[in-house]
Order: sequence, then structure tokens, then C-alpha cells
Amino acid sequence: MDFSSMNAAEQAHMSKVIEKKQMQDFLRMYSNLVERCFNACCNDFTSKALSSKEEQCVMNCTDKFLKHSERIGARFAEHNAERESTVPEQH
Amino acid sequence: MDFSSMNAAEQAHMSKVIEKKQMQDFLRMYSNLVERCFNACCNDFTSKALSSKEEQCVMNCTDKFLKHSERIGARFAEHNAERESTVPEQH
Amino acid sequence: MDFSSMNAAEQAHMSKVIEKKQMQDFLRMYSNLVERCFNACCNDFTSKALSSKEEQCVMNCTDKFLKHSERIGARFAEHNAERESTVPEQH
Amino acid sequence: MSFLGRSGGSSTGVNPERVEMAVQELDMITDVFNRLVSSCHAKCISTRYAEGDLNKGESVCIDRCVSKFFEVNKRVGEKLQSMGGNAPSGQSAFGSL
Amino acid sequence: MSFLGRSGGSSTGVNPERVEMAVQELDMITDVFNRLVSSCHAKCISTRYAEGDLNKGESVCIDRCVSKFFEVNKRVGEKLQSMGGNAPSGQSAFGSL
Amino acid sequence: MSFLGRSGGSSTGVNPERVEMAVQELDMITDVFNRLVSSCHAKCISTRYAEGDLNKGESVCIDRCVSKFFEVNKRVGEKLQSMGGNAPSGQSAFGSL
Repeated sequence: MDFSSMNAAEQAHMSKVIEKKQMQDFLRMYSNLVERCFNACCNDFTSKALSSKEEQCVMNCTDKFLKHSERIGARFAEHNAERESTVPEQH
Repeated sequence: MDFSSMNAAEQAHMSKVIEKKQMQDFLRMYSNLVERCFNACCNDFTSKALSSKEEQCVMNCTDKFLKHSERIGARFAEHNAERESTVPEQH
Repeated sequence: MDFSSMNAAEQAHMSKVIEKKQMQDFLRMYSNLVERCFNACCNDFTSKALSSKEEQCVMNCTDKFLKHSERIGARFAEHNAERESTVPEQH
Repeated sequence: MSFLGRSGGSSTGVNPERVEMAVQELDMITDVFNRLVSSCHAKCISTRYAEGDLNKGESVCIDRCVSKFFEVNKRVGEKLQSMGGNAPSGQSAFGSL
Repeated sequence: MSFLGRSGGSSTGVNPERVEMAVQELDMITDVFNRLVSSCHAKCISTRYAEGDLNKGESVCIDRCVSKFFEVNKRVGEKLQSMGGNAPSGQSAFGSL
Repeated sequence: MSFLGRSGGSSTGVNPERVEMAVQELDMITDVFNRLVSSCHAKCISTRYAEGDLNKGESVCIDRCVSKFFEVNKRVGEKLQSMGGNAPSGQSAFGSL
């Protein structure tokens, strides 16, 4: 994204907005991760405590999801950088 | 949740926000319920009217979902109460 | 929906809100369409380029989804019109 | 938009509550529409995507699907109302605050 | 609401940041609650809908489901924290701006 | 954030429309990113979770998945544009107001 056409006040405003959104994104990612790993790992409800097998699964699921997101993020950034270098800026 | 660190104006503001969110939550729950029970109960599209079997299914689905949510809510509240009694308040 | 009980200022405000929401709706529909057609059409990851078969599938999926939405929209409008003509207005 | 031609309200200035409620109604309509599109797509549209047009069977299915969906909407609404409308505070997450 | 009776804060006037944070916490709680309802419904409730009451098996399953869900919530939270809390900026879409 | 160093705009004061559009673009990017994460997870990641690292096959799959997803994004965008950009008003729920 290109914020260079904005004045200083607008850029300051946007950086506040982005900061707030990053917090929201993080919270959303957190609860999404909980839901995802719970759904994938917990299928036995004869007990109310996590079994060690379930716990290991949740840890691996969390680990893998974060690495997955990171890799997607890297490819996403490359893609955007590529697009910005080929498409002329709109002024 | 603990709003005790807020002043009166902030608490009044929050109670308005909560009221509005409760309305939104209710509307969302309503349309989620419709979608859920429609998807579970309606699988025959040789007719445009609900069969009595489908209608019964929708009624049971609604009933059960509300009881399910209520039970989750009760456990959720217990969990939060427990956590608040063990974790020292942040001041 | 009936906005006739609103004054001119409120109606002007609502038309701005609606315009903004239409843009958001369109963007959401766009990314939803991409996700939907990608999920339905792309299942071979031995290559990073779309095969012609996948591309055809994506085109048909897009086409069909738009026609589907349009048809739903038409039925939706009929339903609302019907309801408004039978239910007395609330004043 | 058709409502722009009408002049219903009498006072001037924006009443935030009235606008708020209208916005909430708009959001509700959009939400229902999106769920309708998604549910009837799952029920009626073949995901082989051999062609881009709706075939006869799909078109008929969509019409019936919308009709049934609205009937379910009505039944569920009546059910919620018959429970005394205590639902808004009953099963929300805020019940546990 | 219970918090209305308490008078914790001292100054008057609304601090936007404090209110903002409280609203964000509310949204988070609602989000978690909705995911809990949806996950435990998928795990515990039979979709045949032969009756409207929760049967014994479903009720017990729900209680255990909530318990396990919160344990998973705790484990995942600890994991994220152990990674240095760098997550907020790490894997969001904005990392790529 | 890189954009803070640049000084593009000339006037002072915040133009609400310009900010609004930038916020909308941010929301769009986040939405696409989240769908990308979710779709490629479903396509590439085994849910057995025997280990916490991405294996070679998963990593390669993710890269190709992102690439294909963007190509689909492009094709769908072109298609929507070729239809005259009348889509924004065409199939929204507000068409029925």
C-alpha cells in the first residue's frame, strides 16, 4: 500500500488506525487459532481434561499454523512488492 | 469483566455500547439460527413449502440450540467468575 | 425498507451510509467469490500456474455465482415487496 | 434510491438513534441476504462448474430454496418471540459479565 | 449491569482510549463465546433433531467441551506469549505493507 | 511503517474521504490475507499434527497455493470488470430495497 499521497496529519491518523487494527487482528487470530486447533485435536469428550496426546496436538497445531501464516505473509509481501514495481503509480 | 476502574461517564458510555451490542448479538444469533436450522433440516427442494417433518426439525433445532447456548453461557460465566477470584485485580 | 419517516437530513445521511456499504459489500463479495471458486476449482498443487481446466472452472464458477446471487436478489426483492404490501406500515 | 423522493419526516437535523436503527436494519438485511446466497448455493449449485449458466434444475431449486428459507426465518422468529423476547439478554456472551 | 453500582474511576469525562480498550475486550469475549457455541455444537449435538431438549449425553458433552476449549485457549495463549509476544506484528496482513 | 518517512501530501488537516478509502483498502487486504491463510491451510496442511514444523511438501504446496490464489483473484477481478463494473449495485442486498 502506498500512503505517500497523504499529508502528515492523514499519515499520523492512518498509523493509529493500523495500530488498532493490528491489535484486533491479533485477537482474532488468537481465537481463530484456538477454535481451529480445538476442532482438529479434541474429539474425545469422555473426560473434561486435555489428554497429553491432545495437548501435543494443540501445540503442534499452533506451531504449524503460525509458520503457515508467516510463510503466506512472506509470499503475500513478495506478490505486493512485485505488483507495485510493475504497475505505474497513480498520481 | 471489570469496569470498576472507570469513572461514571465512562461507565454510562459502556452501558450504552453494551446495550447496542446486545441488540446486534441478538440479531446475529437470530440469522445464524435460521441458517443453521435451515441447513440441517431442509434437504428436499421438490416443493417450495416446508413439510411438517421439516418444520418439526426446525422447531427442535431452534429449541436445542437455545438450550445449548444457555448451557454454554452458564459454564462460560462460571469459568470467568473462577478466573476473576483467583487472578489478582490489576490496578 | 421504508425510510419515509426520516427527514431530509437523515435521508441524505442514510444514502451516504448505503453508498459506503455497497462498496464494502462489493469488495466482500469479490473476495468471497475468489475464495469460493479457488476452493472449488484448484486441487492440484504440483504446479504454481492455473491449468486451462482450472481457469475454465473459475470462469464458470464466477459466472454461475453471479447469476445465482442475482436470482436470489430477485426473489428476495419480491418477498420484501410482498411483505410490505400485506403488513400495515408502522407509524 | 426510492426513499429520497419521499418526504416523511418533519423536523430537520439528524436524529442519531433513528439513523442508528436504520443502519442496524441494513446490516441485518445484508447478513440475511448473504446467508441466503450461501445456503442456497450449497443446496442447489453443483460444484463441478461444467458451464457458467444456471441450468433449469438449479433455477427451480433456488426459487424453492429462497421460499423455504424465508419460511424457516418466520418460524424461528415466531419461536423466539413466543419465548418472551427475553432472548436478547438471555444467551449472549454478556450474560456472563 | 453490576459495574454501574461501583465507582472506581475518579476523574470525569470519557477517556477514549480506556473506552476503546473495554469495547475491544467485549468484542473479544463475544467472539470467543460464539466460537465456543459453534465448536461445542459441532462436537456434541446430534443434527437429527428428533427432540428439542438436550439429552443427558449432550449435556455432559457440552460441559466437558467448554472445559477442554478453555484449556486449549490457555495453552495457545501461553504458547503465543512464550514466542515473545511478537505475534501481533508478525503474522498480520500488515506485515506485508 | 515505511509510509511515515515519505511526505507526499501537501495540505494539512485530515481529509475524511481519503482516510476512509485507505481504511477500506486495509480492511480489504486483511480480508484477502485471512481467506488466503484459511484456503491454503485447508489445501496444504495435514490436520494430523504429528509435528509442529512445516514439512517440505507442505512448504512447496503453500507457495504454489498462494500463486494460484492470486491468479484466481486476477481472473475473477477481470471478469467482474468486463461485466461493466455494474456489480457493486447489481447483486447486493440493497438492490432489493
